[in-house]
Amino acid sequence: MSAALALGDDALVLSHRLGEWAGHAPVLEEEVALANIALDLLGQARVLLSLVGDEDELAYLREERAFRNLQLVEQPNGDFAHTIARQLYFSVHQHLLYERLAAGGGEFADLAAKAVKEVAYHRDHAEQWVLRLGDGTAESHERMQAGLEALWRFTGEMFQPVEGLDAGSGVDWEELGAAWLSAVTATVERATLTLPTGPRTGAWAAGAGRQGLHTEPFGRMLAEMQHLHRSHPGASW
Amino acid sequence: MSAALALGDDALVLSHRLGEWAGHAPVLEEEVALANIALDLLGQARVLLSLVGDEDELAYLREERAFRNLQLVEQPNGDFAHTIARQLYFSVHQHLLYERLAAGGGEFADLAAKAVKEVAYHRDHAEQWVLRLGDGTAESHERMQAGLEALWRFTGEMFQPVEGLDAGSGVDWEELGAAWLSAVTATVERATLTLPTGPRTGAWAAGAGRQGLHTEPFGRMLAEMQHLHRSHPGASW
Amino acid sequence: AARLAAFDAAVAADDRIEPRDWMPEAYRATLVRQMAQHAHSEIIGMQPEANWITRAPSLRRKAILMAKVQDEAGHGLYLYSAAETLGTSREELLDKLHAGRQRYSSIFNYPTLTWADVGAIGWLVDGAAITNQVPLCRCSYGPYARAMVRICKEESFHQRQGYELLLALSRGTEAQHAMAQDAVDRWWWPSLMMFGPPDDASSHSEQSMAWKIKRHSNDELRQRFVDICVPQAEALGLTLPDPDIRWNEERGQHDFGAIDWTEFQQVLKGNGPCNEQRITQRRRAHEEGAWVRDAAAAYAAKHTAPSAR
Amino acid sequence: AARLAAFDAAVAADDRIEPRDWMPEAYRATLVRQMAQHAHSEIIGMQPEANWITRAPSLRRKAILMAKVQDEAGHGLYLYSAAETLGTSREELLDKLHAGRQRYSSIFNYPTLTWADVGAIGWLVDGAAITNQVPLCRCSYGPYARAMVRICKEESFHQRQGYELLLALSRGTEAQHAMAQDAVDRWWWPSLMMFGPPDDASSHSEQSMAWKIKRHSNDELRQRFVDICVPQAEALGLTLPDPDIRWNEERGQHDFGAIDWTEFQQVLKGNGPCNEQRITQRRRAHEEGAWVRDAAAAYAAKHTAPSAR
Repeated sequence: MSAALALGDDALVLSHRLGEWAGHAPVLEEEVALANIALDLLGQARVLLSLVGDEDELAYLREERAFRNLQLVEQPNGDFAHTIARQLYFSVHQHLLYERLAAGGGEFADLAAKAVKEVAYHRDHAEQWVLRLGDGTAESHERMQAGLEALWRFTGEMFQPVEGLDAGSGVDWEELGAAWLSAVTATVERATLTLPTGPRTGAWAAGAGRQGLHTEPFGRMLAEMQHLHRSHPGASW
Repeated sequence: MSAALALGDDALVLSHRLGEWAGHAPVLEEEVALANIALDLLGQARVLLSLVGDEDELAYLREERAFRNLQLVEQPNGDFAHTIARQLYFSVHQHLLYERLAAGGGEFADLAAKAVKEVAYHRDHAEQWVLRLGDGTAESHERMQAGLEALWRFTGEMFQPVEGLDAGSGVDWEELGAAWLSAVTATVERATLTLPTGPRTGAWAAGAGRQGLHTEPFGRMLAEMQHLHRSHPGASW
Repeated sequence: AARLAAFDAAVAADDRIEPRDWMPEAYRATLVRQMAQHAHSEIIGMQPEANWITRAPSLRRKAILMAKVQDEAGHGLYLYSAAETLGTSREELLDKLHAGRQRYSSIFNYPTLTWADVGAIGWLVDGAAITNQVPLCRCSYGPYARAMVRICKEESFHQRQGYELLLALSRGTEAQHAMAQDAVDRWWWPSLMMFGPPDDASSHSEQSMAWKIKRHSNDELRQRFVDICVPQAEALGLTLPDPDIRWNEERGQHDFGAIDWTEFQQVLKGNGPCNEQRITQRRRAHEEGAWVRDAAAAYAAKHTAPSAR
Repeated sequence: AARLAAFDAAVAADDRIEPRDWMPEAYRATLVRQMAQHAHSEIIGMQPEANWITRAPSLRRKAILMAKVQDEAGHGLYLYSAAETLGTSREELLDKLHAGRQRYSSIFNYPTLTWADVGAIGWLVDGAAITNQVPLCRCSYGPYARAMVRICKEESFHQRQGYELLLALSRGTEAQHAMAQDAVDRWWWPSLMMFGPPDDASSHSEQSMAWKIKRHSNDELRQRFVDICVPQAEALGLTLPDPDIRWNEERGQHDFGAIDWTEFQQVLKGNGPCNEQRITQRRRAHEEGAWVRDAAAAYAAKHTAPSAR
């Protein structure tokens, strides 16, 4: 069930980060949109974690080292462009992955088929904003480029095979990586931006989230997320 | 023992906030100075909380509503001027209070006598910085004034009698308030700044910290502070 | 004069006034003020609840809370749109909010200190809002009335969720029960103040009633709210913090204690616990978002369909 | 030439070179580079540990950790002062750090993921630092040697505290023991890399040895460190993550496995897990503190004793 944990944690953690925007978004329509995406992801997380065990035990009582999400999704929000860069990188990946899982007929096919439509919306939302910010003002262009650069190093991890997801479930990781790169490149170029060129993983951090190695901000995120639940052992809510 | 809890929580919470500066101070000397003050306060907190019970149980296993600290000390750090304003308001208060407790011969006399020297240093540190920032550059003057204004409304609470500290222990709260006002006014004026004029408590928030009514940022501070301890019930460290 | 007579007749006949209809300037101004305040309350009201999204104690509750806060943003959108039918842009209204020249409901100047506050806001604050707003669904101005129909439906959903959250706490552990009681103790009186000053001290009410913008007096609505809450509190197993609450056979209503209007006035004047914090966060979000809005506008200008150029 | 001979003689006689003494430019440059890197390591090294100050699980541990991080700031101060005796200001050195033109120890580019990492840093990282630094107390340059005496004393205190922290975890609950083991698993190899590249690949070593700035080769010090750690790990009840560690009777030392120098080179090149984060936080603290330093300078200028004007 490590694949369900990996995909579930991705959705759970990104949903949490997007939830941090509530009350802080740049425009009211984005309060609605970001919450929408966060809710979709939370819904996915609940289904996936429930395949593994009790959703709340998994979300609230695991320690940092037991989380299997990508380091990308745990990165702090930064400014709106930074959040949009994270959305672009992740949602294109998730959309392509879920399309393949849905078509592949493996154990996640039904789940992926149900989610693929909402994930397509997340991707469209991100791509539209990359276009607006990249091809908007000089300031937005610069911020969008900075967001793309800052998160680039976390993108390699998305294409390291996840245990339990292989050809049988419809995923060829190399092909997925190539499809992602070409989709992201197209959007970035249409947005008059430049695809970053640095390494796509840190030396020691390569694929580290899936092995439970996270980044320092993640521990603080978990502290906030879990504190209340842990303060009342055994309580129902 | 509610007085020990009130004074102990003031020291514990302010120490925590100052600890957040570690690695972020504007100059290396202030890394040392702020840590010094934080350590002194943590030492005071440990003595005071131990009068009430187990220091770690009290620090880590109480909920927000059971903390008895002033709302002033839980306010987020803001910029350096904001932190210095908080230091000025609190350390002048604490210095005057501990002087009186030390002289009063009540149950906190010994403890206050031991702490009064370090508290005098905290006060001096704050006053020197108020002078430098107030009478430094235009920018620092403006920031220092803004810090004084923002925290002014939390200063009234410091002079509401604390149960267990009365004439018998050497404290006349009205006199203390007057002494504080004259000391703070003198420093503020020497620093070419203006004493704020707004109300010194919020309507519903008057003296609220001592009754366990805190401000929203405090809950997040506690989540971070308590998470690890609460994650390992019964463990020793 | 003929137009005024037509307007008066329409109001008297309980017809709806629509954007294209003529209306007295004072009617328009009153509506804009009220709808703006209502819209502002929705978006400021997101803050105290959003404060708990990241700490919600179960994933189910987290989803409910996120959806609720999202609904509030949605309500803000309807209401700003409804106000736009009277010729005032959202931007303009937000500027007035940020400059402190328009109000939002004072209730949101209280902090959410525990998770139970999320429940108390749902049960009491949304409950009071609904009591205020249900009559607005029959308001004489069409766009406002229609927005309120949709909003009230969602609000009553939120109110039930808040009640259910408190019920789970009240029936939970001792600590959870205490948390629920504490929240009700803190939110009860401010909720009663949401209906505004007592009738004998309320200035705008009479004209608004004549125009059928308002249909019941502050005190009438407050009484209705108390009568709804008393049995609900009992069902929750929680106590309302007012020793004077008792059933009055004669009136067929509950008596209740005197409200501390000094506190209300202080909070209204800006001296509540969170006035500064709320407006600062709102302003900051707006200012920090300026470059995003500018970018979207610049992009739209560049990419308008060539035929439109 | 006479000056060079005098310098060489002093070094040969194990005399101390002092700031006022003549010294070869290359000697000065080597020292500045090394002392700067050392000072930078102290202040960057505050970050991974400060990451846990706000989450320390007991007040006693919190006090110990705060004091330790404070000591590191203090070490930074001594070392920048010592470097100033060679005519380079702290400001200048910090600018070079922020511009990426001077290094700090690569070990601080690893994250502290759990509380046990605080212990592992104390035991292993400070342990390695001490092994490196004890010989520096006899370094030929006086101010550096004297700073190192004080620093080593404090570091060995920190090292014992780290060891004791891990011991408490190792003897604690199952989860605590696992946390300690995990931290040692992650910090062991990076600690071995702290001694720098193997002797046959090390460029600066020979000249530094001749100048008595350095007194032992990288591999010698690394071996010494391994020999110290093996029995300590045993006493801790923790395993070092190297199956090749075994006592070699013949050498009277421990054999150990091959180090992954690719990782070392990657981290050195800036691709470690936290390179970006560390330098960004440092730069930001410096930039955000600029107005404070400016204010202090402006104030000092205004208030210099009148006699000095």
